[in-house]
Amino acid sequence: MARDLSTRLGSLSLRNPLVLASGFIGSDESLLRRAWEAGFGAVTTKSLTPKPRKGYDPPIVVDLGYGYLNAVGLANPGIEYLPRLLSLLPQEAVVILSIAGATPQDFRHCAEVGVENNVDAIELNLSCPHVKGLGMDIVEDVGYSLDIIEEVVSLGRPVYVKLGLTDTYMELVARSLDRGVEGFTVMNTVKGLAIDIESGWPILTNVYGGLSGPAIHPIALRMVHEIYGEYRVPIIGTGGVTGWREAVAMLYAGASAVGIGSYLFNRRVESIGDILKGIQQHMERKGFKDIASMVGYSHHR
Amino acid sequence: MARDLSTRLGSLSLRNPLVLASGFIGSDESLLRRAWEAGFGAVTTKSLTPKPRKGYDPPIVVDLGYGYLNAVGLANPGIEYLPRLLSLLPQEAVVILSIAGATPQDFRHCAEVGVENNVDAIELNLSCPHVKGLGMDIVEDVGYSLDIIEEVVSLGRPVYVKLGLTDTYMELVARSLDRGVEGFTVMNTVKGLAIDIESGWPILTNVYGGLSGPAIHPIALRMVHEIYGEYRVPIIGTGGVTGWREAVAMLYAGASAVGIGSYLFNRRVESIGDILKGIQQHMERKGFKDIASMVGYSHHR
Amino acid sequence: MERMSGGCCKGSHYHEAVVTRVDRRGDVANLYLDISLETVPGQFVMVWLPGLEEVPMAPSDDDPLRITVKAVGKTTRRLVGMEPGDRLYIRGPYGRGFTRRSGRPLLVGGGVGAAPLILLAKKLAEMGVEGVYVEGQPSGDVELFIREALDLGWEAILYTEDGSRGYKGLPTQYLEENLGGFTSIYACGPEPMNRAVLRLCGDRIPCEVSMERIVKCGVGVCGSCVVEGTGLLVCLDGPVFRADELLERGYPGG
Amino acid sequence: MERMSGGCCKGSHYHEAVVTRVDRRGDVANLYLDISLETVPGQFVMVWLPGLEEVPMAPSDDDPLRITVKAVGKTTRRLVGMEPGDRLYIRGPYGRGFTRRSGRPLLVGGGVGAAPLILLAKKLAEMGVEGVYVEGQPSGDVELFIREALDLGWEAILYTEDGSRGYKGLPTQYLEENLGGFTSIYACGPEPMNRAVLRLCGDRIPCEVSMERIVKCGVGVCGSCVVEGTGLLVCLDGPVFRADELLERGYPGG
Ligand SMILES: Cc1cc2nc3c(=O)[nH]c(=O)nc-3n(C[C@H](O)[C@H](O)[C@H](O)COP(=O)(O)OP(=O)(O)OC[C@H]3O[C@@H](n4cnc5c(N)ncnc54)[C@H](O)[C@@H]3O)c2cc1C
Ligand SMILES: Cc1cc2nc3c(=O)[nH]c(=O)nc-3n(C[C@H](O)[C@H](O)[C@H](O)COP(=O)(O)OP(=O)(O)OC[C@H]3O[C@@H](n4cnc5c(N)ncnc54)[C@H](O)[C@@H]3O)c2cc1C
Ligand SMILES: Cc1cc2nc3c(=O)[nH]c(=O)nc-3n(C[C@H](O)[C@H](O)[C@H](O)COP(=O)(O)O)c2cc1C
Ligand SMILES: Cc1cc2nc3c(=O)[nH]c(=O)nc-3n(C[C@H](O)[C@H](O)[C@H](O)COP(=O)(O)O)c2cc1C
Ligand code: FES
Ligand code: FES
Repeated sequence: MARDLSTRLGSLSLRNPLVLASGFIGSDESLLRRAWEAGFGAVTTKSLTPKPRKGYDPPIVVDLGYGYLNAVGLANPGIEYLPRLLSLLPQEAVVILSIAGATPQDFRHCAEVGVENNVDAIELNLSCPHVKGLGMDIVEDVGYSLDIIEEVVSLGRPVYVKLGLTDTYMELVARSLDRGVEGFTVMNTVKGLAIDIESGWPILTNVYGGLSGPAIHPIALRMVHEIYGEYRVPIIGTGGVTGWREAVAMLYAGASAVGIGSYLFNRRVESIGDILKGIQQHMERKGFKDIASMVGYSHHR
Repeated sequence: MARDLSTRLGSLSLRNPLVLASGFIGSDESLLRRAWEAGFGAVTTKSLTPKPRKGYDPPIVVDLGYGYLNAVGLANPGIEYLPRLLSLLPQEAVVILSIAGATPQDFRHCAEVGVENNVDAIELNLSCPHVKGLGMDIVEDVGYSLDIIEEVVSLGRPVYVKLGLTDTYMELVARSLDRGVEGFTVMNTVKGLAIDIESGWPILTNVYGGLSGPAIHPIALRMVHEIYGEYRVPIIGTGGVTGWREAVAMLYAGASAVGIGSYLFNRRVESIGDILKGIQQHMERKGFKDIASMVGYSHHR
Repeated sequence: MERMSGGCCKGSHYHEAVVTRVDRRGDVANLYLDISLETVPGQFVMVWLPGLEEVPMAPSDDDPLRITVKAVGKTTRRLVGMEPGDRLYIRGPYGRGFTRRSGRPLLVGGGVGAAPLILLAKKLAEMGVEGVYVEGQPSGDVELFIREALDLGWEAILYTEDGSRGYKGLPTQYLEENLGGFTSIYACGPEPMNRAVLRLCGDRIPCEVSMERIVKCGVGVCGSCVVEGTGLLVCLDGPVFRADELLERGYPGG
Repeated sequence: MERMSGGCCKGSHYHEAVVTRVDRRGDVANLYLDISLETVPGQFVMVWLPGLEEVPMAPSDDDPLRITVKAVGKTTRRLVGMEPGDRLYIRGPYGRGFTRRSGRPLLVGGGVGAAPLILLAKKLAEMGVEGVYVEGQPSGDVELFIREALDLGWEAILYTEDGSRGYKGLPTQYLEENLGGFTSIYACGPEPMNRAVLRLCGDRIPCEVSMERIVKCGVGVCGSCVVEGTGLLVCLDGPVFRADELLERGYPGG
């Protein structure tokens, strides 16, 4: 008997725990519809900024074999594109709007457009590691992050804060929970570099990029485990989930939902069916009756 | 014609740029001799502490395929073991003494024993991510790190500070150069977690461990590139060098020497000959006359 | 010659290729490289010029690897200006190429879109298939592969917009007049040509079209190469699409 | 039965194994598991009991996998106390095993050191080799594999320290008296026994000895399993060593 995969992520009901991570085929309406139809429990938009951004010139990604580097440069059609971006999704689709900006006002503006367009939750991208003034410089500054958070929480939608790997993320978690954040998306990429040894050049046009994929899975797992261990809050566990095993480990660590990003490198989005099937078979084999009973399982051990 | 691999690392002359990283077969005299005989340009001891430490119970390592987690717990025979540890090495061996501790006095004491035993350089392990009070909590606190550094620099030996991935490492670099540090070992492991999905348990007895190997190579490369780009100082580039290609990339990023650690998982130390050969062939193919001309090469691009 | 097998150089391991010969015609150049590549005709490689950009190119020959470049912007301009001994950096191949079918195929190439088609013709000829190769160009001085197609024993027909050589007009004219004489159609060219091909073929005849969009990541994640409205990605689902899948997904042209 | 092929479960993918049968003799237990393993006799697996420790064990049979455990500390005590249905977690195999040679081999096992030797005897018998299996135990009630060796068609000889069964004394006595009658020697047992074997064999006869040290990482990095003075690691260079390499590297016993 196939197990029911439906689950709750804070105030959201998901048909399954897989969430399309921000930045993956999430800035075009036909692609977003395709992602939803492929079976995600929720889809996250590309991070939208107040104005459209062209992003960096290629090469913008590097395939390392054990992970990826990217410096897309937050290329996005801008927040005003949101109505069009959502236009092909069915009513029941669960949409998380990811937003980025330089100031609390930027974030507030983008979030307001989200509220008008009735998104299910708002994710604050405070942690893009390769765009100056729109990234890690924000999230490393806990006070400034809290200013942004307060602006957006006040709009009354569920807010998820996307964390990067900083020295202070546990403090940011504690203090943003005080401000009424619903949960966290853990984690963004880690700043890295790849050099082509044939030419001697850094491969990315932007030189530095964000590391994702298998390489960061143990780091994401650790952050989820620490945060869940301390606060038992809703977490979208994201980072190196490239198969059902890593998805199960994320749930065990304490994630209520699992973000899927780098898995999609060189893969059609429809292949997430394999992850869903793997989770289901694991549940049958191990006798889990629902997703909820797997969340945080490694803490009961 | 085989290229000469000899090179300089700050005040040290090395027969080649490969340095045995701390924590790998460096706490036993017969193993340290074997490492030297295998051909390293320099060998780093296991981090020694004022008193012997038993370390954690197994499992202490996890092989992830794309990297490793370890929580050895700084198991070491204690600084008083140093004379014996060095006893089987030939006179010409270049030895870097790695030391760890909880206080500036701990570090000073260990460094003094090092000076008495005539080690070539002292490496300060301020960044072990899985031992409370002997690790990241130190290096995240720049001021405290500087206190330690001052104590040790005053003894007059070349001092290398081993950095971890923190928000503040660039500041620590700047300020420790002011204190007379000779260079940096970049980088230590990154805190991570692995969960066994069959049993549901975290695999490491210590739960969290340090991520090393390919997974951290792009991060190490980035840190080396940033530090060299800003300060042109001697750097032992360490992290995920598991073949000659990564070694070359490290040199290109700005490392004067290359630390070899996780490469040795499941490999006899004699196999570093393959890395040396690969570097040599690359130099011939590309027309580099010596190692020095490869150091920082990606910055000239 | 170094053999660059399929996928050998994905990721951080770019393959360094040296230009051995340059054959320039107007703003188009054939660059012959010192490596070979296993590729399905229609697949593309990413060509990186450090310091400039990385661009997608569909090889026009595989052994040795040859790319055929038209200067439209800064990177392609630099490529067209290359001289023997210059180096470029290649990863790939990526994407889905043409499906080789026996029967009597018609290949319609417009501009540098002819590049993957001449490689396809070669591979079909190796299978013993004989077809017709039609090439459209703005003018006769950028005629690219007519000679090569004839050498394969194929019929080869040139159309030029200015009538300076071959037939005057667009290569789709040939398709319109001779559709019934073929068992499959392969096309690659500028957007308007591709649309015309789709309109003419519909689902009446097996037809594959290679599409061009701005390829940034090349691996299906950034979305920049989407065929608007369809949810299809040129770099992952294409660049070669079946006509029926494009039309079914709402691509205009049917 | 699920087949766990060599190296399948290195890394984070432990293999869950269920105990199907327990055969306990004093403080030693044979645990039969529900998986099989491709392994060279003498190689070891890491056996993890979550919440307790992970310990190295050299399988005493491969299909189904069987481990033979002597209770010496907290983890081995728990293993010896296991019942059918209990689970343990396995990765491996690791290290270098015995070299199988034809001729007339003598196998000398002391205590649970007999475990890898009975697997070796089985593999040698499968090659058509016939040898002698000698087992030493503190007393007759922990006699382990005499019956199995006889079933292979081999001669099998038991020594007990207390003389409660078989010959009274140490198994090395047999070696001392009969060395000349064999073409190769294989040994695994407590340190003093191994030293005696090395002393008796020297480089006079091909001889391999499996060594025991505290294995923490199992992959050659932590150094905890070093054979003191030699620079050799039990987990990576061993656990099985040739007598001559041990002696040459300064291991006492020659
Ligand atoms: C699968 C595939 C295969 C290709 N094969 C070839 C080939 O074999 N030979 C060849 O010459 N070209 C080929 N192209 C097109 C080629 O990649 C572009 O011409 C090139 O990327 C332009 O780069 P640039 O830096 O010179 O121009 P830019 O300076 O980036 O741009 C110049 C102008 O061209 C437009 N442009 C850039 N790229 C594209 C694009 N992909 N589609 C439409 N407009 C674009 C820009 O908007 C601008 O107007 C192929 C494209 C694809 C997608
Ligand atoms: C390659 C190899 C194969 C082995 N195969 C088997 C086997 O098939 N069956 C079996 O029963 N045992 C085997 N052993 C030994 C077994 O691994 C140890 O008995 C076990 O690790 C002890 O764990 P514990 O937690 O029960 O004991 P602990 O509580 O850790 O220790 C109990 C006592 O034993 C000592 N000790 C622990 N481990 C070792 C060791 N490796 N060498 C010497 N003294 C030790 C301790 O110092 C302490 O005095 C093997 C060891 C090696 C290296
Ligand atoms: C190409 C690419 C683009 C991304 N764009 C965004 C983005 O716009 N906003 C954001 O919050 N995260 C972005 N990310 C980060 C991912 O959402 C995700 O947090 C990260 O990649 C780790 O997950 P993964 O290992 O599954 O890819 C991007 C990542 C990649 C690889
Ligand atoms: C098993 C193990 C033990 C280590 N022990 C130490 C140590 O004692 N002191 C130290 O400074 N670094 C230690 N490290 C970190 C390494 O020296 C090195 O910085 C890190 O592993 C990254 O390099 P790598 O990817 O080549 O392994 C240890 C790493 C591992 C995997
Ligand atoms: S180029 Fe990025 S999705 Fe195709
Ligand atoms: S157990 Fe760690 S080196 Fe052998």
